[in-house]
Amino acid sequence: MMRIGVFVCHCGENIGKTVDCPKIAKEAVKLPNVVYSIDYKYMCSDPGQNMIKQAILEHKLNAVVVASCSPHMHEKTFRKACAAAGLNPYMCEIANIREHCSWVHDNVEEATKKALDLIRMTVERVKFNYPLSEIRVPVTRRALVIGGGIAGIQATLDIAGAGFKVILVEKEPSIGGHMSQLSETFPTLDCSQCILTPRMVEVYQHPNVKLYTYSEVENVEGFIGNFKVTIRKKARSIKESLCTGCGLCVQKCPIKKAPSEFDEGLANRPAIYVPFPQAVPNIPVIDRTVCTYFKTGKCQLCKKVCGRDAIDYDQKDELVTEDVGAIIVATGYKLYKIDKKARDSLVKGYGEYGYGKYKDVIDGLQFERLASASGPTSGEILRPSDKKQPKKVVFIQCVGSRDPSKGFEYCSKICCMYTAKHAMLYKHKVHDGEAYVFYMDIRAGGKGYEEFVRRAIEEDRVKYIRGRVSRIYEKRGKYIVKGEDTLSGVPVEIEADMVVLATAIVAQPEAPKLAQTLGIPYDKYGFYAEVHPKLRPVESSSGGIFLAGACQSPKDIPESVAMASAAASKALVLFGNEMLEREPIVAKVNENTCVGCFYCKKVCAYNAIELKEIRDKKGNLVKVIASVNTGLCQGCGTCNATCPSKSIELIGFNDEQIYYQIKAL
Amino acid sequence: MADIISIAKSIFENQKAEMIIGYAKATKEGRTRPVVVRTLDEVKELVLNSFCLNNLSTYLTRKENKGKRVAIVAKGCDIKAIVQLIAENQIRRENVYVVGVKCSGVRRGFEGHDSTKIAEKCITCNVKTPHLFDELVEMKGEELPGTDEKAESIVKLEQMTANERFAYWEEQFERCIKCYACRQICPLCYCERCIADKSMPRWIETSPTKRGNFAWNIVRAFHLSGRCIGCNECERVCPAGIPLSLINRKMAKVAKSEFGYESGMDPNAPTLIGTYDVKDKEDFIR
Amino acid sequence: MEEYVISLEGIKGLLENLTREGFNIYAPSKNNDRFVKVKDIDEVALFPDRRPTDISAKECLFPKCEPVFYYKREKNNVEIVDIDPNGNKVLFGLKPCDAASFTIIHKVFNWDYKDKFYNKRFDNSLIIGLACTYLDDYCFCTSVGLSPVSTVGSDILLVRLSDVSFGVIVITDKGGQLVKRYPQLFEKGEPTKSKQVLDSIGGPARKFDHKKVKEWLDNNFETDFFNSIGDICVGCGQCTFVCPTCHCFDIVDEDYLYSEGRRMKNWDGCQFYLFTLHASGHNPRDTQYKRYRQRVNHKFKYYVDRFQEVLCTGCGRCSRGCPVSIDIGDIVSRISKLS
Amino acid sequence: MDNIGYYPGCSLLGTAKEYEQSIRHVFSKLGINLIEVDDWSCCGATSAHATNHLLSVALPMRNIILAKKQGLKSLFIPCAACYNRFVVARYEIENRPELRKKIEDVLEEKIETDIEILNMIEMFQRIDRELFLSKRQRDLKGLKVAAYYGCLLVRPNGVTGFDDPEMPSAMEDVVRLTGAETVDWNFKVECCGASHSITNMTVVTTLSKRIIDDAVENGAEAIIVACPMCHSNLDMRQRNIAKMDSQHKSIPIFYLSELVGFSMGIDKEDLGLSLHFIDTESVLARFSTAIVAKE
Amino acid sequence: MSDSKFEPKIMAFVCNWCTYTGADLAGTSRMKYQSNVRMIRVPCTGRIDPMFIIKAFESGADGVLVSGCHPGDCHYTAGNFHARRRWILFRQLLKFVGIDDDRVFFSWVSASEGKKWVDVINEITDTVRTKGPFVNYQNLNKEFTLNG
Repeated sequence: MMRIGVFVCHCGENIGKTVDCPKIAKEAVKLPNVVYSIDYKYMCSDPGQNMIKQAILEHKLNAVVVASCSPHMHEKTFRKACAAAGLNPYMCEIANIREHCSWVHDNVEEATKKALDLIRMTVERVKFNYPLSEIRVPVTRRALVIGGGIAGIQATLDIAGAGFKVILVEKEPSIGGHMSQLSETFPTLDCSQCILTPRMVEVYQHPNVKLYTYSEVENVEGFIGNFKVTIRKKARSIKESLCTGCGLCVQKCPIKKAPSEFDEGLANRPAIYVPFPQAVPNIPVIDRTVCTYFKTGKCQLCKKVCGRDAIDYDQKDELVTEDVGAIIVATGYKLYKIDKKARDSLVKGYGEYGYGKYKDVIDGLQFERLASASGPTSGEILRPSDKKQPKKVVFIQCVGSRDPSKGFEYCSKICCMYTAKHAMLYKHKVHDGEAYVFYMDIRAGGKGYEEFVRRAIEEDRVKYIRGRVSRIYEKRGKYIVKGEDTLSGVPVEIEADMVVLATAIVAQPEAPKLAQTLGIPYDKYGFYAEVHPKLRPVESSSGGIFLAGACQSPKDIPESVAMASAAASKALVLFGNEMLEREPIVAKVNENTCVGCFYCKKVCAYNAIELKEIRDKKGNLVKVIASVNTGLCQGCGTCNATCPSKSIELIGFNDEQIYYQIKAL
Repeated sequence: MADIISIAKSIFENQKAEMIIGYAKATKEGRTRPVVVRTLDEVKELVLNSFCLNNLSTYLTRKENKGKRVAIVAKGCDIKAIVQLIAENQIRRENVYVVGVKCSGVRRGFEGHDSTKIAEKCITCNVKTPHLFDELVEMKGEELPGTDEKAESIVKLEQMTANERFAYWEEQFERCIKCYACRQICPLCYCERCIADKSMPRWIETSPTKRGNFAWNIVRAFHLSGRCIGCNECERVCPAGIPLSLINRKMAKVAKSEFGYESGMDPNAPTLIGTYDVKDKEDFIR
Repeated sequence: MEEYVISLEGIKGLLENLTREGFNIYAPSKNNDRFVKVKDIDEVALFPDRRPTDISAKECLFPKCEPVFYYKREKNNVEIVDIDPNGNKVLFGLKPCDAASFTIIHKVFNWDYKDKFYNKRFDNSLIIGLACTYLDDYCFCTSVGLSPVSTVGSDILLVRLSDVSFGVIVITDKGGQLVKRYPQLFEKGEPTKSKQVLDSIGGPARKFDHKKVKEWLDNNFETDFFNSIGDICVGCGQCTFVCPTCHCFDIVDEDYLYSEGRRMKNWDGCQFYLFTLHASGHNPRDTQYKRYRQRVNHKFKYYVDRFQEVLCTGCGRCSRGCPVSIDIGDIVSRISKLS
Repeated sequence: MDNIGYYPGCSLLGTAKEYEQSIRHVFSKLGINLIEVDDWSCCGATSAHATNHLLSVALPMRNIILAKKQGLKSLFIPCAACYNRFVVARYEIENRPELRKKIEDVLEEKIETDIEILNMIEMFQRIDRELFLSKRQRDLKGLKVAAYYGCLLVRPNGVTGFDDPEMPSAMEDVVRLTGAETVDWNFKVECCGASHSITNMTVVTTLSKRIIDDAVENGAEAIIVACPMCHSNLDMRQRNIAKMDSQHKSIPIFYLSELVGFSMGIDKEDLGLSLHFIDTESVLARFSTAIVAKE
Repeated sequence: MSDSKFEPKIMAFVCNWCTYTGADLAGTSRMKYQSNVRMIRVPCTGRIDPMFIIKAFESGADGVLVSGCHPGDCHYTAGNFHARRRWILFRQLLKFVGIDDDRVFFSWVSASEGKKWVDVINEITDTVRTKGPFVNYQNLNKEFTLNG
């Protein structure tokens, strides 16, 4: 039998002026199951709260309705007061008669009537409340960082520095990411590797960091605070513990002509290789697709020269599992390869630019390698085709970006800056050269950015042409770049020696696959979605999974680093307590009636619906039904509304509560 | 193409299934009944003709048939239901052996329906040759006359005023006796406990009163929106003669026009409810 | 039994007079789906050769739903408002298989508890039967002790003599009084003429001995006879809802408003899973074959044991309308051959 | 036999007679029945679209209504200008309800636009590859051609939705079925000068020359087109180009249907090859006898 | 009840994070609107079941409003997208059975749109008031009721 108490607050004049509080207190007690009601000037004050506590004890109340301000204001206050009197706090409900009644209506009669209606509805609702307790989940205080680029490195160092263990997984043989490929960085033109390498080494040497390179995340189970991660360590064919990184095997490898990933195909590497001299870890890997031994069974030169017998041709992929409490995704970006026009690709491609056909039409990262002192030309700008110095270079921005008809709709954000940097570097290295930049708009928002672009134009005399290029074709050893100067309104044709395309930043092609493994949403381009674009920019919608760097959208280095630190601090907030506590507003499945259509699973944004097998006493499978992972469920209740048989209900906002609330209209 | 009996024999001989759900002759001429065949001896009972109206896929979700290897004789329209059941995790493709029927149309119904005419669903059928099957069998049937009057009725209803429409359905639903035959026969009403039978809270009143009937019929139609495959069994079996296909087809029409969606075509396609497009039309939202 | 002749016009006149007396006339609807209240007497048609209506006439006396009482709640008080099912009815043009149903279910409604709702309606009703000339593969009235011309249940029975003239057989006092009230409409008839017509009607082709059915059911509760029916029966229960003799109902309280409610009596049926579902979750008739077995047993055994009547008039509705073509006539005649 | 609606348009009855002839022969050979729209009228591509917007939308709509009345589900429009006008008009009708109302008032008919509109290349894309190859009687192996799209088929791309607007490749796929080789060249969609042919011929000769030169430079022996306007500019104006530049090397310009027809062994007269300004024999002669024996 | 005195009953189902908070804002800003609306708070529009709307009519509502976060703003990422798809279907269904757009309303009201909330409520209250009581549905209720 419910014994409900109704407490009507005047809120000084705020409610009392327009709602006849004493009257509704008198009326409320006439409602079925209401055994006590009273009005008071300030219910939220100490005396007010004491009235509630006292009434609970005196009248053996097992539910409380407070008619007062918005539950967003004082629901917690009143629930605490109830708890203090020994009543389960979830047996207390608020009828909002201030924001939704007294403040928005003038007429006392109408407002009083409405307030009474709201109380009646809340009384009916509270009859179907039942005691709940906070959900407490333990937290594994270790983090997983996926991706060893600058964002991943930063997040790793921040968390490790705070004293927690971090597991860093990188799919390439070395950490460092795209930043390690860059020559110099805008807007200060400091050497990318000079600032990055020390951090890479720090990661490697940090006692709190466990590094998995040449490894990928295979599977993720669990939920915030309690993830179980399976990592695939791809076979390096090298026993890491034995290798000293002497490099002899690399020198002796007879295969010399495999295109170097690090040099973006502008140079070659052996079959056994370290991606670049400063690689971390400095351990080679055998590329089994080109290695003679793996192709023919003969050679084994590397094995012969290795003094430590570290070469292991039979090494297999290894699966390891790690328990972590938070995951930071920092998988970065790729450059859009404009020559590969897949039929089902999102975009139509730019075959008319001749990328892939003409050797001297290159993309931004290739130019970085050309300009880099550690690159294939030792930093000299030479045409890939004939190794001659190009005297006229055209840079084209927005290739694939900001192009709804042929490319991606979004802006790749960093191209304006790096193109300016490229043009500038070119001019610094080829003093008599001419640099042209085709652009749509210059977007140089950032500290020192606009100044940097102006410097390229004014000091280094880079010729900026506002317009798009329609076609590039070869004519007698020159590349004819046909475009339009939209400012002067004339078509332009430039006979260039080399063309550099600032192709769009795209998500990693495997990004959606990882997103599905992690259960986080991503946009149609494959960039991971943050849960709130303004207030929660580094959190994914799955609790405990955070985002950093260009995997979320195109970003430059300072932004990636900032985001990585933010993500790290979110993980650290989580690690601040041993237990996670959260409101028990979660969904619950009626196992008797669920038939496992899994519409609930389809609508769940949090992957909180899991499969559960129901077996009879003999162990025969009876059915497979839905089950809620209360660690993941955020309590939106979309599943409840979607379930045709109402076999999943949202605790705290269940069907009965709302049904009777409606009926009391 | 082999006939249904030899196909059935080979299913048992090659152990493709434990049982075959098919059609047999009913006691009266011009009528068939569903039958479950479990042995080679019983196979001779099977028939296939234009009186094979029933959508047998409704038997696939029976508790006692779950997890078993079941062969089923299914017309294109029935296969849509099978597709939907697969998409909704009710059956597994590998557990059902579909004997797809190349169909030239079935009759409108048995007693109380004009069985000389072609069923309305057949007139607009787009799966006369089934779209998912393990084996095909041809149903030989004569050309049946008939027009799709329901399509016109829907348009007529759409053109009425809201009040007229309300009055129309009030009259139709009033006849409902809440026998729930529409639900029982429906291949997609597989819930173990229908919302209509839920008592805490009782969203749909038990009594076949006007208001209880209205609620039930709206909910039935809504729960089938974007799922109903248009086999029209509900309307055929309704003892009160409520034109349920009007409302089902209207919702199919909406699914098509608003989302370009057609149910029952591809078991791997995303379902209509349970997915969304950020570009879904919202001109009606303030 | 007295006999008269009445013209078609006379019948209409009779119905008009009865309407004036305050009777509501219920007759088969235009599309023959059920018995409806007649709004225009000119529309009443007599088709002895029409199929029985889709839903039987039982709903005139035992409606699909009716309130038992209303209640109003206020704090801790509940006020009950009783209901009196008043109103006089003429059930017109019932086939003998429909008319007989009332005689049969009358017994259960007057057994350990006298159902005031049914009885009041029955007492206030006049049942005018119409000898039937419709026969199809599903009819089997003669196998359950009735016939197309059976007088059981009717107050008067009409027999079609020609397009415009009908023989009238008076069966009950109620019927006799009716003739007396409107003597101008009835001519004294020639019994021979009606008899000739009656003799020519004949009976359905399907025939079995219902006693043999009971005999077998008496000894065969655990049987796999019903398994193949259980395979295909979808449990829609429309056989029970269209049946003139099925009489199960469910009582439910419905709060239709915040402070008001009603106790409702609604049709229910043994073919539903919920019918026997216990609150514990246990269901003694958990599979469809058990439910079908129940239906056959109730009709041909239990009711006979208790009331010495077969709970079936052979109208064939359940089989005609069965969505999966289960033919009860066929099933029981097969049973009759088993014993 | 497949039935497909057919809207020839004015050019195909005049300057592009050989286009029409070759189309008729090729599709009859492929078993496709072209059903001409009864009482078809101007599509509005000539001057209406520049002078009277309402007319330029109403005209195609009138023809679409006629086609729908004939029960046609698809409409093949070989002339690229007509094709472009139809799809643009349809796009406008589908996206501008107020315009639709206006046009419906003008035409006094309800407009339904659910008709598939196909250009020359799309028509060939529909043909089953095996069927195509089975009809081929000449293997044009060794013939190097440049596929030229012009502007009207691929633009505006959001409207026509056909192929890549800057680097299309669909025509090449069709051409290769004849055995001929396609050259990789740069001017597939460059302007030919269009209707300036009449008002300012220098524009046309300058632009067309660039196109032809680039094709030749990349090794093409002929250019393949699917547009009467392109054809007339490239074919007819080559004489004027030659006057301008004595070094000019003439190459024949074929309609796609002519090339396909030729590979199918259709008589050159039937294809209207003698109607060209630039001699076609120079490149075709070597295939005249090379008829592939049919199995 | 004479028409001039008719005051409609409006039931509103609103999400906790946007519309409920938006309505709070209307209150704290002391904006004024008509008092006919009774609000039920749910976590997300995704939680709003079509059954709620039917039950509201059964309980005597003359109009029903469903309101939540703007697309993309959902606190739960996509609840409102799922809800919107449901409403597109359900609204068409209601229309087809004769319950038109002047009885069921949908809106997006964010936490900052106190003013919009006021406008929406005033607008729909006026619409429903002009339309009159929902006699059609209430007649369904009348069958077998004490005063029916």
